[in-house]
Amino acid sequence: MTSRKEHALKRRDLAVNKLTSLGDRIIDDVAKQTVPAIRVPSRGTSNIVYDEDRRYYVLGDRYGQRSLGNVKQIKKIGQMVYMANFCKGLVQTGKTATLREMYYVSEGWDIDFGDQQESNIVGEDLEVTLGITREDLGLMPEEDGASVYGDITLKDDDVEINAMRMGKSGYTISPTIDEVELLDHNVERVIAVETMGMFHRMVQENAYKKFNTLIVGLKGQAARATRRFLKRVNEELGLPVYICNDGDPWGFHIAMVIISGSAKLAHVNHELATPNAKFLGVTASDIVNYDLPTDPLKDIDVLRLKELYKDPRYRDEFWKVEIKKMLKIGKKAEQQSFSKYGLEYVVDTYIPEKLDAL
Amino acid sequence: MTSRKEHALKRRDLAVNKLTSLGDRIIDDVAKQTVPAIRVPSRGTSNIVYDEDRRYYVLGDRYGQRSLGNVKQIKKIGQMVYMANFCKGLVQTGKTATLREMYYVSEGWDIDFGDQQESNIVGEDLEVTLGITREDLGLMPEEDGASVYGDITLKDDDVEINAMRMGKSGYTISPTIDEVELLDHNVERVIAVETMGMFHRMVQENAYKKFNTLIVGLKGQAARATRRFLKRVNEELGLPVYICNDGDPWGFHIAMVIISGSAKLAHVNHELATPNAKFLGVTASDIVNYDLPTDPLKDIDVLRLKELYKDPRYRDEFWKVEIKKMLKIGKKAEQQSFSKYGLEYVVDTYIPEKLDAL
Amino acid sequence: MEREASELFEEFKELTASEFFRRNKQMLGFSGKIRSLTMVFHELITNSFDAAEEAGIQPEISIDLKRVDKDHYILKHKDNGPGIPENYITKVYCTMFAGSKFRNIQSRGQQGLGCSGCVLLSQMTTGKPARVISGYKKGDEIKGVEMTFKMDVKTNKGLILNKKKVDVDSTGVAIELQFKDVSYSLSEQGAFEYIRRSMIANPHAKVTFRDPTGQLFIFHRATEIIPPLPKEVLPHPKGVTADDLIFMAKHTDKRRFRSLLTSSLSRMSTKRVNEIEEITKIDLNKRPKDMKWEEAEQIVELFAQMDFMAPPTSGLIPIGKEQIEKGIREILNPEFVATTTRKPKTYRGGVSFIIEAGIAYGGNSGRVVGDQKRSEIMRFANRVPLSFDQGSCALTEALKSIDWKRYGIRDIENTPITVFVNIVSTNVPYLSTGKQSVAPEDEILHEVRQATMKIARSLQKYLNAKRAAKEEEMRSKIFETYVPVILKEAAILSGRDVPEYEYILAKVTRRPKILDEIDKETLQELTNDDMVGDKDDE
Amino acid sequence: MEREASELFEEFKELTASEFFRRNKQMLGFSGKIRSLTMVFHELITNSFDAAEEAGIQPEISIDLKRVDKDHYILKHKDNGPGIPENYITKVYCTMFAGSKFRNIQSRGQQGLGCSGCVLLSQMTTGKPARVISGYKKGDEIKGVEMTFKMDVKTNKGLILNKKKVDVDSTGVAIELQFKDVSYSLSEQGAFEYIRRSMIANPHAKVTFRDPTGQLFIFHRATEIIPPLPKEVLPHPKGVTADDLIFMAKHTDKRRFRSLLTSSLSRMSTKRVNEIEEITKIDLNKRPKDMKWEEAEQIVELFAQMDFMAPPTSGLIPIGKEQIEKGIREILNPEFVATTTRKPKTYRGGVSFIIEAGIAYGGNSGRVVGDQKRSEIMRFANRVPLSFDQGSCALTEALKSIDWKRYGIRDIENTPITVFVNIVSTNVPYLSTGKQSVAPEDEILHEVRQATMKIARSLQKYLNAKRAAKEEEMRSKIFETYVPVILKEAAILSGRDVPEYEYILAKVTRRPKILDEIDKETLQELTNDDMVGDKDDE
Repeated sequence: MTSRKEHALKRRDLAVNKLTSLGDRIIDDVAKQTVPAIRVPSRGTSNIVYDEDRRYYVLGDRYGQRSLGNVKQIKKIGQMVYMANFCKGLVQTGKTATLREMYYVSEGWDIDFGDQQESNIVGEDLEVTLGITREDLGLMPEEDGASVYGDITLKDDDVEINAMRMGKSGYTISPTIDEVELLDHNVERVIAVETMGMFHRMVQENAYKKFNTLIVGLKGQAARATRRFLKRVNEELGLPVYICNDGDPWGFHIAMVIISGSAKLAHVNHELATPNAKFLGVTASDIVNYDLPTDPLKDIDVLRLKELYKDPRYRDEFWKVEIKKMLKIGKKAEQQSFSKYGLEYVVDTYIPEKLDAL
Repeated sequence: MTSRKEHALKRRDLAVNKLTSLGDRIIDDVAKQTVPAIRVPSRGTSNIVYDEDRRYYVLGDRYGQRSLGNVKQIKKIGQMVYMANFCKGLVQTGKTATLREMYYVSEGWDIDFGDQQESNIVGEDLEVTLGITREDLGLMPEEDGASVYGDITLKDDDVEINAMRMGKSGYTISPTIDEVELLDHNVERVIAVETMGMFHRMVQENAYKKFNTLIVGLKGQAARATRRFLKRVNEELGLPVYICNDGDPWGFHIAMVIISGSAKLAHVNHELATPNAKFLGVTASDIVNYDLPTDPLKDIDVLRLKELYKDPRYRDEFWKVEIKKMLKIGKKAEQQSFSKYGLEYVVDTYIPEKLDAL
Repeated sequence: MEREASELFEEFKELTASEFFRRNKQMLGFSGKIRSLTMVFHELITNSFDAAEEAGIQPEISIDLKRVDKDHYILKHKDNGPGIPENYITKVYCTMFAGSKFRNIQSRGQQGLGCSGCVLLSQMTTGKPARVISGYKKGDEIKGVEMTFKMDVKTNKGLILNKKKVDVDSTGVAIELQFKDVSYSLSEQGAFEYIRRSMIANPHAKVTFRDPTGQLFIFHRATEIIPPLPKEVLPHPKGVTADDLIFMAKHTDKRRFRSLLTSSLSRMSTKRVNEIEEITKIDLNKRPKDMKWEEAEQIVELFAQMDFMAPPTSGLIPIGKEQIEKGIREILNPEFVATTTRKPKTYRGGVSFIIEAGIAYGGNSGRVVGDQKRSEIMRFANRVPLSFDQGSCALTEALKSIDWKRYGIRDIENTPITVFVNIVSTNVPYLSTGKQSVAPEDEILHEVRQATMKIARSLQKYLNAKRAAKEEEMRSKIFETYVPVILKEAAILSGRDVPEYEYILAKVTRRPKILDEIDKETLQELTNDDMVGDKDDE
Repeated sequence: MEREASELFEEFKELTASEFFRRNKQMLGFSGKIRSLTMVFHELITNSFDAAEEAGIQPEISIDLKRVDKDHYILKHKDNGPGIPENYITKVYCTMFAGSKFRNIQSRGQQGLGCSGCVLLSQMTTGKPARVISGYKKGDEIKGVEMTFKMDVKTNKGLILNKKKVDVDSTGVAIELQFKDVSYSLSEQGAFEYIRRSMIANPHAKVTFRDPTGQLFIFHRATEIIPPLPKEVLPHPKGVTADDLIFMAKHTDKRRFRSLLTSSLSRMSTKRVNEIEEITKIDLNKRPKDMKWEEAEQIVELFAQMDFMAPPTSGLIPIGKEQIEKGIREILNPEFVATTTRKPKTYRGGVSFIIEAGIAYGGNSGRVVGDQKRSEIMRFANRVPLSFDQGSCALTEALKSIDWKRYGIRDIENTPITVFVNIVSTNVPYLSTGKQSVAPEDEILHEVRQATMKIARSLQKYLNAKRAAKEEEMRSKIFETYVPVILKEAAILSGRDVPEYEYILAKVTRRPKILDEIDKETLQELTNDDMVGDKDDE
């Protein structure tokens, strides 16, 4: 296994080459007296297909054009080339920037962006055209990833970090997680929870000791860095990943995006999806079996559940049953609702029972 | 100086005593054949006054009643007593819970809450009646505080933490910050920024070295734990605190709440406000002087600026001028807009110039 | 190719009123199948009511509507009024602009178009003649005559096809008409609802109705009191125009203008006439025909400046609040009802009117939409239901302008309420020929609002009292439940024993309600503060 | 206290039409000060237009409105029509339901109420007589007569006060009337706007108007073509009712029913009559008066099943698309105008009508509200502007139902557009007496939509072409600006020199437009995909 540093350098070289080739393609075309045009894989819904083998969404074969000869497309091709040069600079100097920063930098370009949204779309164009992630291009998301607590040791820029020795809120996964090396660990599994309330409950009730586990506080929809981290601990360290979320369509889907990737990011799901991760709860059956305090499903919840029911990622019998059951009982419940039986109940009783049942 | 651990134990004793006294008052009244009634300081706007000496908002002298003899109030008094018992249990066992968890626990009480909002209000009633913070009662916010990067060493539950050795995202301030000891540091100041985008920019450009500073990423409106942390580094360690936010009414006010406390939390501002903290930018003058990329003020921005203009916390000539100037130019700008001049500009040029000018 | 005038005027002709309306039947309200039938019911029912009351008889009507075919019906309508003398029958039913109600008197119909319009519609759609049996008193005898006749539109007169004497037991008119292109409907605009509303406003009447399915509805009298007969009222000086004066002067039999004034206008004394003479310097002893327009204008302008007593109101006979209540109770069987009859007022300076209003809550109040109850408005003019043109009507406008929330009714649309409004006047200002909506005169809007707000306050009191009773019951229960558990919990908190609390419990439970009210206010203040505090941004 | 019938019927009386409308002037459209004056303008102008055209004269009118006092005006209205023969003058102006237009003919007025209504209003509000000077041809001579007269409402006839022969140069009628309680206004419902709209629909007429401030407006002819005179059209079989047949039978001078049918109905041949006789077995040789209702009904039912040619349309004279365009250009001076005249259609089975429409964009189109331009609708029936009751009118309803976005007009309300619609028919189905709104017959709604959508497409093409021209200009500029900088940047990216790109630049700049269109579609698809992708939740 190459060290993370070497690995990172390799990725950088690859990115620089890909960016350069974009410029080459255009210059070559002009030299051949052909009007340059760039083929950009389509990210429309009709070109996003679920790959049964890989167990996540991938892009299909459809492409769109960005031609220098089209009055509407020429602007996009210009923005793409400017952005490629900017990213090349970032990768070569080992820096990163947010999309927002790039948007402001673009003020100095001859072809700028109408708004942030426009620059975000061209960013995705570049990602999908070159087949590498925005992180590899040096474009980092603003948001930090999840909090991690438990006995794992990481190495970031020569600093060794142990996620049990970082205070009660643990280690925060940074957007540059791909450059962090997973040095060592002393755990058997990873349990991710949806809210920081539950994260602190798990820490307080010593769940990391009881289950010999890492605790990951997702803070709602998991950031790209979090998903990358979970994939790496699962695949590089071979640790099983369990996800314990609120018992509602949103909780279900936060877990599912970690497991099977998102439709919107189909072009990078091979870097983000963790098909081996398991959903631990809260299920509709749990709501019934544990007699949990509930809220009634709202119209939007029902709508969302029906959407999920049709989504190929939920084709398992387990999901079919649970979604139908939730629609039938018409109720949802939060993880924290286990507090009805005392603060310790979720760690002392619920999670052990669920792990046993798997 | 007593150690943080002893300090924490003292605070716990105080909380238990205050909670017990609430029960005593009721039992005493009944014994005297008086209908028990509890005086709760009013948190209405008319009872929140700006204290010119202390430089933050405090509660005035007005009180409301919660009487056992009033059909509307008896429920509130009951909820308060139940909640007091729950908190007493938390404090005595050294545990914490979120308000959400308490809400679920209350399902088992004879007098429960109609909804989460109701339990939040009774929680504030208890805080203000007993004169201690919710953290002292063991009721923790869900949200984590800011991220901190830089050479400071903390001690949390016997674990020593250095905020420059925790990865690129640094140390996360946890809700239990009051139990964390500030062991050692090697910095001259603290610079807080509004967004994590700017936080990572500062880390990447080595601002912590250049200015010998802690970098704090506020993540928008500062959490209670963040405000407590800033107050402590300012008052316990004597470090000057600078706040560098977006140049709009929201950025202004995020800084002002750190400096002069919030109206809503007037009853705990003595624990949260850092009157010595300084606003570093972005100001309306900066927008003009640095010719920053801007967005036009929206109606709501204008409205908010006019509100701020009337707010006693903004009575300084500096603020009067800057607010009027922003209204006049009709524009606002983000911190990241300095990227127009290159990614390094904000650290290499802007902040040094601003620090010099102070 | 120019043509000269005489040639063009060869085609010049005159129409009769009947011919005119034959070409313009929508001007009589006959437009649309449902509306046409409702208008027929309206014309016949109001005529029967008016006739019976004028004769001092308690109205009783029986109506039988048979369906012959789709959109084809036979209508039999019979009343117990004074009947029509033989030689007036075709005038009533076949001559347009003929009638006995052109005086300044409060009555349901007024234009001399109603009955003849029904005959015209019948004839136009089916070609069938009308059949009438009239029983009427002549001296002590009751005479009976049966007639079939058509309308001759070219002459605006009746054409008798058949006539014979018949024996009748009592006075009254029975008419049989056939119609095509009309339709019976249960909707708000339909004939059945028209009858139902008529009964609310005419609780002294009895109506028996057999509908096309053969079902018999009997609407009983809710009261035995016959409303007093409205008197003819002379026009009020503030209500006449110069044209009216000239018109009177032209058609009077008085020999002097001064006696014309005193005899044709109300509130016009000799003293007043002398004053007028003195101020205007007009010789009022001259013959009415010699009165000039400018002089009439001068007099009318003076009227506007003089103070007169309000118009006599003997001409206005409201239904009366008790009678409205009876009508509403009979038909809607509500949980609560409040009614009011306002004092007479005038609009446009001199036309007097009275507004009556009623609110019914619960029971059969409101209209059913799907499986929900909605509020409904029932508008009346001189006891006649107004079924159409609700949108443009002043009565609706006034009701919609009321802030019902002030009367504790949060969502008036979805409350089981029926609001009843009746305008009583010798001269209801209709917006159009159809006589279905009232013009928005300021004084009328004001009176409708005042009347309705008054009874809305009564409804509010009722609803409040209902709520209060429920609350009082819950109150005791709350103390008995909460006091023991709170004291148990407080004891745990203080680490002491639960004290004796019987005395305290008794004290708070028996606490007079008035104290609670005060505390409620304190709490209210506190709660409001809290709310503001919560909303207050940091 | 019962009263007997004979006593009650002592008060029975008959009114004349004049008396009736004196009591109900709102039924003539005289309600509200502004509306009353507009109605007066309307009645006099349409009468003058109709008279002139019927006589084959190009209409020319001069109007002088003087303000005497607040709400008090003197109106002088003079036309160049054929004039009125002496002995018809009081009939025209003082007898209600009298007129020359009761035939089945397309004309502006139709009810025989207009002119006499104006005289009635004048008399009721001022007591002043009307003054008329009429010049008319008798043989080769032009006679002139001047008359002052009043209306005697009790008899529905004129009362001549003064009469003398006068010398006149030409034919035509000048009338002078005074009014009180009316008001001149520049609003959409006012008299001035009425004239302006009249001129758009009657570009062959000339009107000179002196307004109360003394300002003189001259509306010139936009065309010299006098519209052909509409012919009287016999009713179409599909449009008659049994009642109509019976009515005809009663008032015919034909001796046999079969000849009545062929002479009174259009499209009714002897062959058809024979068919009818054969199928119904009715003896059509019998005298018309012997025709029974049931037989008439049978015949009408058969009409409904038979195929007839559409009604003859010689009776319908549209303004014509060219003439509308001229009128619009003259009055609105627009940037763009499109007009259309549809083929005749029928509604209710047998009444034929034509819809004409126009759209004006830019210039003085639309109405000015504050400092913004809004769209406006101008409705006409037989060239007469409809000023009131816009809300309930079928023409408005049809226009509002059009999805203007489909024609590239995103916000129709705030676009400087005037939409013109004229319905031409011998029998416009008005919703009420005021003749201000058209009933929502399906066929009419359909035609208005079709007509308007057709010209809306022209407008769309115009707007698109305007945009395209602008875009084409920008297009070249874009390539010339972008190509060099993109290639410079691509060269930096690849680490190579900037290649020669003149050929490529020329190639893309000169690219035929049609290719762009196709690419636009491809891009559109791509962009849509992107959008869906973005919205798609994870």
